[in-house]
Amino acid sequence: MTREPDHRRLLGTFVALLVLTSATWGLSTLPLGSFQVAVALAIALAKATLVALFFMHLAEAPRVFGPLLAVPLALVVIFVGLTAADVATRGATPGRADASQEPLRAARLDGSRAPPPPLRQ
Amino acid sequence: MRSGRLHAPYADLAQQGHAARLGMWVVIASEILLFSALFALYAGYRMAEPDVIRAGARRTSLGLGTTMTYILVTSSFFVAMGVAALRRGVRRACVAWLLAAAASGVVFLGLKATEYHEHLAHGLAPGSHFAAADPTGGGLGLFFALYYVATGLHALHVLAGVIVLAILALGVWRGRWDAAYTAPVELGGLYWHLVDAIWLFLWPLFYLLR
Amino acid sequence: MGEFQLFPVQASTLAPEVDHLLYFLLAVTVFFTLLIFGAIFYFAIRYRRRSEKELPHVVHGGYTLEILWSVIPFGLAMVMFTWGASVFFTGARPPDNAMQIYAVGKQWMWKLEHMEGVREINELHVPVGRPVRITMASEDVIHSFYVPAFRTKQDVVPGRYTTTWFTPTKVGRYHLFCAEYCGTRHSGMIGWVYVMEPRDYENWLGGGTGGGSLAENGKLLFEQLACSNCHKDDNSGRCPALVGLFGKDVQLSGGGKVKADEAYLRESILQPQAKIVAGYEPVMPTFTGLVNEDQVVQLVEYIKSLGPKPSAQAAGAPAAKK
Amino acid sequence: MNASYGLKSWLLTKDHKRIGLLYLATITLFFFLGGAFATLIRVELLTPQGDLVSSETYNKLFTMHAVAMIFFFMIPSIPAVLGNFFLPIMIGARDLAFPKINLLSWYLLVIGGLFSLFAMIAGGVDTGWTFYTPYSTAYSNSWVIATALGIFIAGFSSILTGLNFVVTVHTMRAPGMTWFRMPLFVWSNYATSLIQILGTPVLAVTIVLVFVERVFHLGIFDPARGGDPVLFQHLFWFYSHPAVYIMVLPAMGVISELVAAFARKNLLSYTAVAVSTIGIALVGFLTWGHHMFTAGMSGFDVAIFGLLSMLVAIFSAIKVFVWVGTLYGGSIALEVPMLYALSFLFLFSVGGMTGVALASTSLDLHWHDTYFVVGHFHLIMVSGTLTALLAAWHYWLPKMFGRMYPRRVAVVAWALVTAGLAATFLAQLALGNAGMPRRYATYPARFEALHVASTLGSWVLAAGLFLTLAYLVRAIFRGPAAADPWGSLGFEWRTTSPPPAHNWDEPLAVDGAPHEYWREDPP
Ligand code: HEA
Ligand code: HEA
Ligand code: HEC
Ligand code: CUA
Ligand SMILES: [Cu+2]
Repeated sequence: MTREPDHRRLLGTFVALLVLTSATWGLSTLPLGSFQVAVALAIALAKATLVALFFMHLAEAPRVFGPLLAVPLALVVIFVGLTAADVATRGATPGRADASQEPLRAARLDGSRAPPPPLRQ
Repeated sequence: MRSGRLHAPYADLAQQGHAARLGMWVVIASEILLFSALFALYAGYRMAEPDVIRAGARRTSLGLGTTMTYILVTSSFFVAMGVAALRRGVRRACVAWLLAAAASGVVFLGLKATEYHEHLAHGLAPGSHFAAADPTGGGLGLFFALYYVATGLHALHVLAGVIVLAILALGVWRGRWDAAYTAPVELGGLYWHLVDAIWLFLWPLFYLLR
Repeated sequence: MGEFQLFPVQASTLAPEVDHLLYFLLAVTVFFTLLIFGAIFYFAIRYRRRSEKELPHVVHGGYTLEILWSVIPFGLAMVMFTWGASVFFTGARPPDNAMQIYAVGKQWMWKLEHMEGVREINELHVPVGRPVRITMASEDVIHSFYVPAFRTKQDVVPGRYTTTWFTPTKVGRYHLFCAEYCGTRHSGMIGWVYVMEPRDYENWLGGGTGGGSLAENGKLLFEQLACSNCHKDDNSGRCPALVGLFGKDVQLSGGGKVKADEAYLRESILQPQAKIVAGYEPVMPTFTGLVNEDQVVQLVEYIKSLGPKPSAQAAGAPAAKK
Repeated sequence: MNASYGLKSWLLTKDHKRIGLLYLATITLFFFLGGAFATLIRVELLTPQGDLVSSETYNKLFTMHAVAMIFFFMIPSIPAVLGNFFLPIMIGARDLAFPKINLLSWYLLVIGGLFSLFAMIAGGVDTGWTFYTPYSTAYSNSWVIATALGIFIAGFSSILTGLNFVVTVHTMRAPGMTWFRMPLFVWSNYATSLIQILGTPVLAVTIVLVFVERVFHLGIFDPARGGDPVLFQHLFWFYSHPAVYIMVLPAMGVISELVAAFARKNLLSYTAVAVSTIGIALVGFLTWGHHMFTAGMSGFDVAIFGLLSMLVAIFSAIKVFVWVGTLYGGSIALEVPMLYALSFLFLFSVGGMTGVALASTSLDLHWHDTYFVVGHFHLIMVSGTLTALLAAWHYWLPKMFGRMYPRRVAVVAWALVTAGLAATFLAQLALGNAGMPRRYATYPARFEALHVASTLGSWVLAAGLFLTLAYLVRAIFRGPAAADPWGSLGFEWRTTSPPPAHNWDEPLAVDGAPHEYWREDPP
């Protein structure tokens, strides 16, 4: 029950979180191009890690808790990764759906489903 | 120490606390996967049409979103302090911290509601009620569909968290939980941190990467 | 064709390739099945319990055995994967000289359209020996184009084009099924593919419903819909010329490039705001709701018919303004 | 356990054994409901025309058949009934870690079941159990929302059971029960729980999305509003592929126990089986795309998922070889449970290898959405998991109730069931290869012969199952007393039959692994 280090650590984490939040915001105004996503997510991950380690006391928890967090995170990466990879590589590889660069928002947007009246019989 | 804290299958409070904590981490693992489905969708659509998603993010309110981020991070700190206070046995302080966190949660929800309200006023309603002019030709509606589902699900979690924090504050106030048995407060805290951590990802995806 | 066959006829170039893999897998499966069945049977009798008190000797597995039964299946599985994937990818690339046919799936029928303008419903006539490439769209839900005799299947996904191809090798009549569940009459969404001698095919085509080729009909539409008011051949006005567009890389205003294939043309018509050509304003109105998938196909074919094949010209954005 | 008998004492019980029995009643009900649908399906398919029911009804039949069987029978079957009953006993615990949550999860299953039943009675659903969009979200005029809600609620039941098992295994093991002394049945339930915890939430979100899509027309999966239906399939299969391992892993755990018990030998390699179990659970998450080879997924993903699907098969192969190898040099008693276990070994292997064949990408071009797939998964789920369930049932019935069933009759039933299974589902493999698409209410005449064979097989199967139901129910209430008919050294056999309220009159003393038959002093 040493009180001081605990307090200082929580406060330190808090300040770090605030700084990182401001940093994300600041970086988002820079023209980083496609790096933007990577940078923003990396910072988010760093912040989440801080929260987990210190606010959630993962740093001092029994060892089972590590894998219990790592496995789901790995699954999320794979899930998101392979799903995004599907969309990103459609048409890029010699896939069967080669003529399908995904005109996602094609077709009728007004929601009407009845085929429109033919113009020419 | 009060009696009645130890439940049936456990030998002692330590075992019970350990089991409860483990259970909470399992719930957290489960929650992570819950949101992962929405991240997968987001990633898919962002891959397909990055410009549309960017255009969508430009329509959300960066100011409000960023404020909400600061608020949640702060509330997370409050909860962590509250747990620390209870461990030291300072119940009053713990109650105060917990209530502060719950109040932050309420503010968060208020801001969220304001934001939704603004969107609705601009015709950025979900689904078939979408009525805003759409320079991207339909993609904006899709972005907002995702936005509402993701932030809505998150807001529900915040709401649940606020209620949990309030109950915990009350319990600590009444002396149901104290330094000898902090597990319930810790669990509530863990949950709140999770809700915070998820927002840390929603924020850049829906507000920042415009 | 009334007779039942365990193995449907092999009527495309892909069919024997798929079947060879199948024979291999069948052999592996039968081998392991017999092995497992034989072992169970033999052990169950040989080592049956003879008295209540009987205790077996301790047998230790040992690493050799463990490695064997991990490595052998692993090796076999890798063979299956490489073989399977290589057949899959040969089956994926339609040859350049493939004959183009469009298919539109809709609850619960197949509409097929030849370049010459002949349209068929639930029937598809093709000549033997020529690769056929089918570009498919759906008017409503997901369907799936399945011809068992060709060993090929491709889902038809609404909102985009998917393609499949085959080279028929045997004259005859083969079932065309819808393989993806699409609602009440899913099981009625059946048709026939007629593979004909090339000469018979020409005759059949000649005797078809007439009414102009896809491209010709597309030209008519192009005028009726007033596309031609904006899109002029000479790049005048606020619009890009569409001549020679097909197959090129188009420079987009948001940065990035896109290849002008059928899917891109379709999207440009139904969802013009999605990808804006560099140097132009997003003023083109959407034709969603005004044209159906059949008509989109005609427009696409018309635009494809404008100007030389892509290989003839250097790739690049269609001459942007200034 | 026999403390009191009132209805209330059952409905409010926190005893894991009683909760297990509550689950048993629930899933048996759904099994026969699903079986009734299956019987109607098979009868309809006797002839090529649709003469028994209309296409519309037929589509509802197979959807409701699958919903009942998958979500309300098979997923809770072994874990929630037998896992609930035996997992705490096997690790020497007095109960699960969270008894109240355990009871809650049974109620959730019942409530979910009631929603789905309501949907079935009110008019049914016709989307197929896969709920593919945009059909399910924009076109179907049936009770999609009520069914989806039912599955959603049942999903939470599944998550909570998983949570309970994981925490129990981590925190409640008896002194001396190290991880590698745990019975393999516990390992397999532990692995299953991991899948339930990590997979089911994705199903929950997917279902919510279908739900809001139908209500608010968000368009996330609707191409008419810009959505991509293939993304729905990613989400759905990210749960539903791992879910097939929820269905088979516990069955494998049962087989591990039985092979050891009836060959009187420890498994040839305990470690290999334990590691493969966890391996299947984790790698099983990486193969979902093999359901989408023809769906318009990119070629890159096709290749990746083809490869990963092969990897997961290796773990199953290892297990099969360990089981068969264990028989070598054993002292094999061909009791009824063992007969079922051997049927499992044989039929599961065939079903598993058809899965590998499907995973080889190019064959899936031909077989996808044909009866070959139907044959594949019934061989695994029915000839595999259901058979294992029957095996477990015949093995543990004396333990659970202290009573015995008539063994001769049971052998007859086993013969009927095994023959019926083989006929019904092997015929379907042949049908599929001949080109017969699935979900067809009517079909071209050339497929008739094999359909007739499959239907006849299903009748033999039904006869066997009814016989089994009859004598098992009778045995539970009236069977002759029996405490330990097998001489098994599984830990659960060290307590009395049926077990006392807190499982152990004196705590389980763990001095080794289960099934150590060779020891001088078997406890
Ligand atoms: C309990 C359920 C269960 C289990 C365990 C499995 C196990 C496997 N499944 Fe199956 N599957 C389903 C239930 C199940 N499946 C269902 C319900 C569907 C259809 C869903 C729908 O569309 O409605 C389906 C569909 C399905 C498909 C999609 C078919 C299609 O729609 O086109 C594929 C494709 O790859 C597949 C593959 C596999 C593989 C590789 C395994 C592997 O895990 C199998 C591993 C086992 C073995 C390999 C056997 C033992 C090994 C040996 C005897 C050694 C010899 C082996 C080798 C040399 C390799 N399954
Ligand atoms: C765990 C899962 C499970 C189980 C146990 C079963 C068990 C059976 N299934 Fe099912 N099945 C599925 C899961 C399962 N199935 C799934 C997921 C699908 C895909 C659905 C889709 O496409 O969406 C499917 C589809 C499916 C089809 C394909 C429909 C089609 O595509 O058109 C067929 C056809 O033969 C079939 C048959 C059977 C049979 C004969 C059994 C037998 O094993 C059943 C044995 C049980 C009995 C025989 C019980 C007997 C009870 C009675 C006879 C009751 C009598 C009546 C009253 C008292 C009222 N099933
Ligand atoms: C109001 C004027 C207008 C009309 C009418 C119009 N377009 Fe366009 N179109 C444009 C403009 C401007 C662009 C370039 C900006 C863009 O990409 O949207 C364009 C782009 C295109 C492109 C992509 C060209 C490229 O170089 O990549 C295609 C294909 C196309 N139009 C086809 C059609 C068809 C078919 C019709 C009729 C059914 C039509 N357009 C009617 C204005 C018009
Ligand atoms: Cu169209 Cu099934
Ligand atoms: Cu699968």
